[in-house]
Amino acid sequence: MELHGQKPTRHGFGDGLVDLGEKHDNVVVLGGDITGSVLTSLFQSRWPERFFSIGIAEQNATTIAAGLALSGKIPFFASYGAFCAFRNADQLRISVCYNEANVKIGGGHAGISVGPDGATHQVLEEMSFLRTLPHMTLLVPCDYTEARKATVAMGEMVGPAYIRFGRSPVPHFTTPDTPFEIGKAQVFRDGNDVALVACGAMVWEAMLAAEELAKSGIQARVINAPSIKPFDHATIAQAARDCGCIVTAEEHQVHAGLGGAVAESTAKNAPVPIEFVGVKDTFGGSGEPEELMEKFGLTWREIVASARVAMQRRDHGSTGVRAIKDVPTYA
Amino acid sequence: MELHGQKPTRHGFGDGLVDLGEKHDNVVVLGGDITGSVLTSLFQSRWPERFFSIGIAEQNATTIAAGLALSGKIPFFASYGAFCAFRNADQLRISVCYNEANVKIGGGHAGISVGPDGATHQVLEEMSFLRTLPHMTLLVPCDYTEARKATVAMGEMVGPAYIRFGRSPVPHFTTPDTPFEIGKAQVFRDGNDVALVACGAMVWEAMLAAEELAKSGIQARVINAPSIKPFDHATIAQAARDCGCIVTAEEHQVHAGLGGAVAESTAKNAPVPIEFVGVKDTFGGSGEPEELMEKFGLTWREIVASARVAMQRRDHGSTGVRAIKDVPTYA
Amino acid sequence: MMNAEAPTSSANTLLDFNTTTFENKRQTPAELAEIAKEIRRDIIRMLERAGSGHSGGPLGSADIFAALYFGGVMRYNPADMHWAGRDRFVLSAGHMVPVLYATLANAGCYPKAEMATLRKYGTRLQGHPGRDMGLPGIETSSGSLGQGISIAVGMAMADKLVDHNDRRVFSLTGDGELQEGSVWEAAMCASHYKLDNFCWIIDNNDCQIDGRVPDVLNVYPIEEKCASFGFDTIVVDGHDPADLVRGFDHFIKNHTSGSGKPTCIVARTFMGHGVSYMNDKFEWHGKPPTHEQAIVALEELA
Amino acid sequence: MMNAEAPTSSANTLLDFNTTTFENKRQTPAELAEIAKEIRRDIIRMLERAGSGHSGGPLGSADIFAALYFGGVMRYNPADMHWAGRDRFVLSAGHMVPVLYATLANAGCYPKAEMATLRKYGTRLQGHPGRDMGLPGIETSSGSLGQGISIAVGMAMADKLVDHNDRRVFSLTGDGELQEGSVWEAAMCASHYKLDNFCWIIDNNDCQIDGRVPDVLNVYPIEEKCASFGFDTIVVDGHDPADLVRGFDHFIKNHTSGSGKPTCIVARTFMGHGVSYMNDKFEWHGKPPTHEQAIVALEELA
Ligand SMILES: Cc1ncc(C[n+]2csc(CCOP(=O)(O)OP(=O)(O)O)c2C)c(N)n1
Ligand SMILES: Cc1ncc(C[n+]2csc(CCOP(=O)(O)OP(=O)(O)O)c2C)c(N)n1
Ligand SMILES: [Mg+2]
Ligand SMILES: [Mg+2]
Repeated sequence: MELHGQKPTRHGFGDGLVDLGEKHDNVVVLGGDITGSVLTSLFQSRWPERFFSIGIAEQNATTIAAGLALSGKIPFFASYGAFCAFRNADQLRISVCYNEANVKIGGGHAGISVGPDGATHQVLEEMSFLRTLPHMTLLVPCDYTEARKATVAMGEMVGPAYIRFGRSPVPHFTTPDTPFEIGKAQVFRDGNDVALVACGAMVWEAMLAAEELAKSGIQARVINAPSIKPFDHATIAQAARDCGCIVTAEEHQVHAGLGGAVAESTAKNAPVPIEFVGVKDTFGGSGEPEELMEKFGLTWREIVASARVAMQRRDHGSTGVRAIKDVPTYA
Repeated sequence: MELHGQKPTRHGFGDGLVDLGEKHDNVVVLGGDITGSVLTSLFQSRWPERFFSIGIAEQNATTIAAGLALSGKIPFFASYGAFCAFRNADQLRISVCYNEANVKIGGGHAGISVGPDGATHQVLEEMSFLRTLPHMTLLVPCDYTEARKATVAMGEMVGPAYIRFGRSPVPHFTTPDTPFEIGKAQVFRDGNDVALVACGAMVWEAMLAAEELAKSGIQARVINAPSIKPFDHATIAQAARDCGCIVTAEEHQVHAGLGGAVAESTAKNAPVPIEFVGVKDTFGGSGEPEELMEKFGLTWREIVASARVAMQRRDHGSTGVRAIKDVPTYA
Repeated sequence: MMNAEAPTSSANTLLDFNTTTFENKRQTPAELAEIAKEIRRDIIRMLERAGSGHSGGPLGSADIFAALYFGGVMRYNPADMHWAGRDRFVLSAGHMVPVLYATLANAGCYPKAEMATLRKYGTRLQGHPGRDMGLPGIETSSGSLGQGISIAVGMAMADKLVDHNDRRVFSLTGDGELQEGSVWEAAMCASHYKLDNFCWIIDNNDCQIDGRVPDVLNVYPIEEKCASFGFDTIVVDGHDPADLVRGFDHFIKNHTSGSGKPTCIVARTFMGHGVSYMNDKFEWHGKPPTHEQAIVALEELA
Repeated sequence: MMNAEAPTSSANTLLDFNTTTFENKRQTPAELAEIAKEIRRDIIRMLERAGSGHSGGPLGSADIFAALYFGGVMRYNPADMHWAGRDRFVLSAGHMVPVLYATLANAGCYPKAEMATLRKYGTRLQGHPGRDMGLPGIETSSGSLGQGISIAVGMAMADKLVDHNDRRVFSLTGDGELQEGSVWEAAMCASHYKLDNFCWIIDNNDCQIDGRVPDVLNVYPIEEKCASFGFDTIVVDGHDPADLVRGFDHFIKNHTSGSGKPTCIVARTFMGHGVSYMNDKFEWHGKPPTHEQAIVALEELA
């Protein structure tokens, strides 16, 4: 896989929405007063008559989306994930998921790489309950092109769906030909020594980690897991059986997100030692995106170190008892 | 352990609140228009001047609690978990947890045993993100007496805390002498063949399951895990090492709750096969509490069957690939 | 999806569901009063069998439902509740659903005997509306207060702003429900988009679970609040069929004339109205009558 | 917790933070205007260095903050911002925090040089208020709109209903923020509990991120809404120090006289006021000036 520069995943969402708008007349978009930030502005300027500004009212926007869906529309509502997963959580549970309404949510500003806006805006906890809601589909694309595909795919499936994307430019490395399917994970690099399972911007870090590990003769399998729900148990089970240990990596709390999904899946199919790379049960804070990724341990370096621990545990067993999280990181 | 009849855990919460009120002048309680149901009415009638009705406004009640906490009070707000974990999720994240405000939430009507009110009121998804929020303490007591102790304990610790309790009468079997400590799990029955880790009303079902298994010579270790966060990794790791396989049981979705916590913890310390007893990624529905527990697979029978599968997997390995959840159960 | 079985009917004929249905046309005020009475009887019958559920709100709002479904107000086809041209009703106060079930049964949308399955395992008549169960006329799930009205606003937007049709959307909230901020988000949005095809009905019974509304958390003055949020707001006697129909006609005129204003009908009602021992008693918000109480109620409603 | 390092100061003295502070007493309108100017300069200086952040709201509300902290309105001790007798200010519009940081610095609550650390890793001056970082005068974290006002109401309840003291609580929301339903929950509650010790300030600049407020989602008429939610509501010119002080005096009278009514001050402002090229431009909601733009701004504000 090759790098084609850097591009934020939110642009993939914005462009994917335009792709959808071209194909489907009944796609409508709701604005939450940050349409420029989450790129729904692109749809708005193409089809102003299919765009409705709801203001700063995430509860209402979500539930209005349910009403539009029950009227045969395919409504997208996008905001920052901090507000369109949490402020409207009850609405997502009841009016969207219990209703099986065909509502699509775009949750931006995910992860610590939001940068200087600080902790309130850096959502790190929403994957936990989004994947726990019945009927919900949860997608976390790894780069611009995958975000664009995922947006189109969620618009074309029937049922509630949520896509998680980021603010800052991140490596762009998949192509229109890279396979993407809801419910599937893809092996981006083969290897049998350790499996690195990642989503979002951490996939590229996992690729870098694999390269680094290869220097010491360790062949890491890199798995891109954009579909958190439904989850690809077969690919994970295969990796667990072939490699015997796993590192998960995500821009989310270490609890209950991708790492949690992998831990549950392996416990059910092929239990192996797992090391969890993610934010360690602490809130974020202001700083530059790259600086924060570094300070919060969200880089290939952390993945490499975790891979070594995972292999060590596979080969020699665990000693002592460790919590999933370590000490908080900010300041 | 002996059965002393049946009693709802919500009564433990209501009585614990009165215990706290007697000891601490600065405990105040906020009502959300269901004070009788969640038993904050007991506190209200004892100390009307320390009780404030906020009406049907869970967002406001939660944030007002944060304001009261920042003024040195120890505010409790209780409602149905569907509304005081979800409707106010953003407030819990930012005004309570990020603020490290000393706010206490009582989430009632947890689980399918709510009965005839149906799916909207049967909250089954909130443990996932409550345990993912930094600074949050999450307690799920197993019976009346433990609920009462847990309520007092959460009032006397400093920081955000949430207690989850149920509507219907459930077996009452712990005593004032049964150990309870935030952050600790307790072995309620010893055994080395399989570990049954449960919380809430499922603990008694696990005790019944252990008895049933004993009839076939299987010695199950029953672990009561009321402290979902902080989590007792040591007790779980010990059980995993001693027994080699685990069944988790909770009145919550099989994803990201207690089962998720155990899967993560064992993946980090001692990976073993786990079977997950819980609601299988489906919404609830109307019916009588016991009937629903039966239909949704939340009884000792399911735990027994799962224990046999877990032991089988430990001894003979897994075959095929299975999702955590099976098919939906309601109707 | 499987229907719950209807339990065998009670020995007492007062408690039995009958088979009469009423026509979807403009009935006279006297007829509406009779229909409301039958709806009330069915609410009592349902709740007595269920052994749990909400009496007060449903009984108190029976006249509103009679006017809406049998006063020539809502356009619907009981034989095809998915008819694309229908007006839609969204129950925001999900706990009041027994009155909606009784109304739909009396309109012939589904077999009246099925009312006996209320709140039983597998029923289409869930404790709070469950759209997944597929009961004709249940447009959406609800039960978390303050959400249904937003769904209704979304439907009204679909009709007026996307599909440009002449359908109307009605939604009923309680008065305690006005304490939910999301209600005011919905209201602000409805007036912003000039949804004159949207009619918000407030069941103003002055009661909620913990007591009188001004004691639990004061929502008054309701009319000023709704007016300041951009609604053409009128107050009606929620137990006077003629006044209710007048209110709905006012809304219809707002719509057909293209007023650009959503309508709010504040219906003054009494919780538990029609059953003397429940009348205006907040204690009856959420419990069913016992067998004996049900007989008394049905005798009063005879 | 570790403070971020203050970068070495810029070559251009206009961009340097000075060390002047102002006294917490009733300053004259002319003095307040001068203080507001210094606050505005500091906002520009902070944002220019941070390279991100919100210019429009902070600049537009600088006069409100000058009046509040230097108009003899709020009782506080800059040397001890935890003083138990202090009045409290809660910034509900968390994104406007640069104006609060500048105000607190000019009051001498913390070293002015620390303003240079805005939005840098480890700073006490987080992009949105972070109480965990411990900057004196930051009563609470905020940044999710519509929450701070509820926290403030909770504080006012603690003061009036639990501790029975004479402290006052102020909270500022934006006007776009009025679209959040939780704001109306807070408002309803404040009037229910007759919190005459609570003062709600609305920064009515008619702008939000996506455009003019009535275009994004109309919140007008604001005064009628607040009045119908039980507030004694007055409108002031948010750029006239004397009028602002008059507004706050009105609130203080409401409190001292035991009026039983919370006060709402609707301050009409212009986003970006004080910097000609930003004035009344919603495009300046969320971006910082470039170096060149900052120089121009500081020259205008000299
Ligand atoms: C979000 C939410 N919070 C709380 C409840 C619990 N609840 C059900 S009905 C009710 C009272 C509603 O009062 P009102 O709207 O006046 O209806 P009435 O009591 O008159 O039937 C409450 C608090 C709920 N269903 N949803
Ligand atoms: C709950 C929530 N939703 C969205 C945002 C993103 N946001 C930050 S400021 C803002 C606009 C606020 O408008 P207004 O209150 O008028 O403030 P002004 O633009 O005048 O500074 C928005 C939408 C947020 N911070 N919180
Ligand atoms: Mg009522
Ligand atoms: Mg504004």
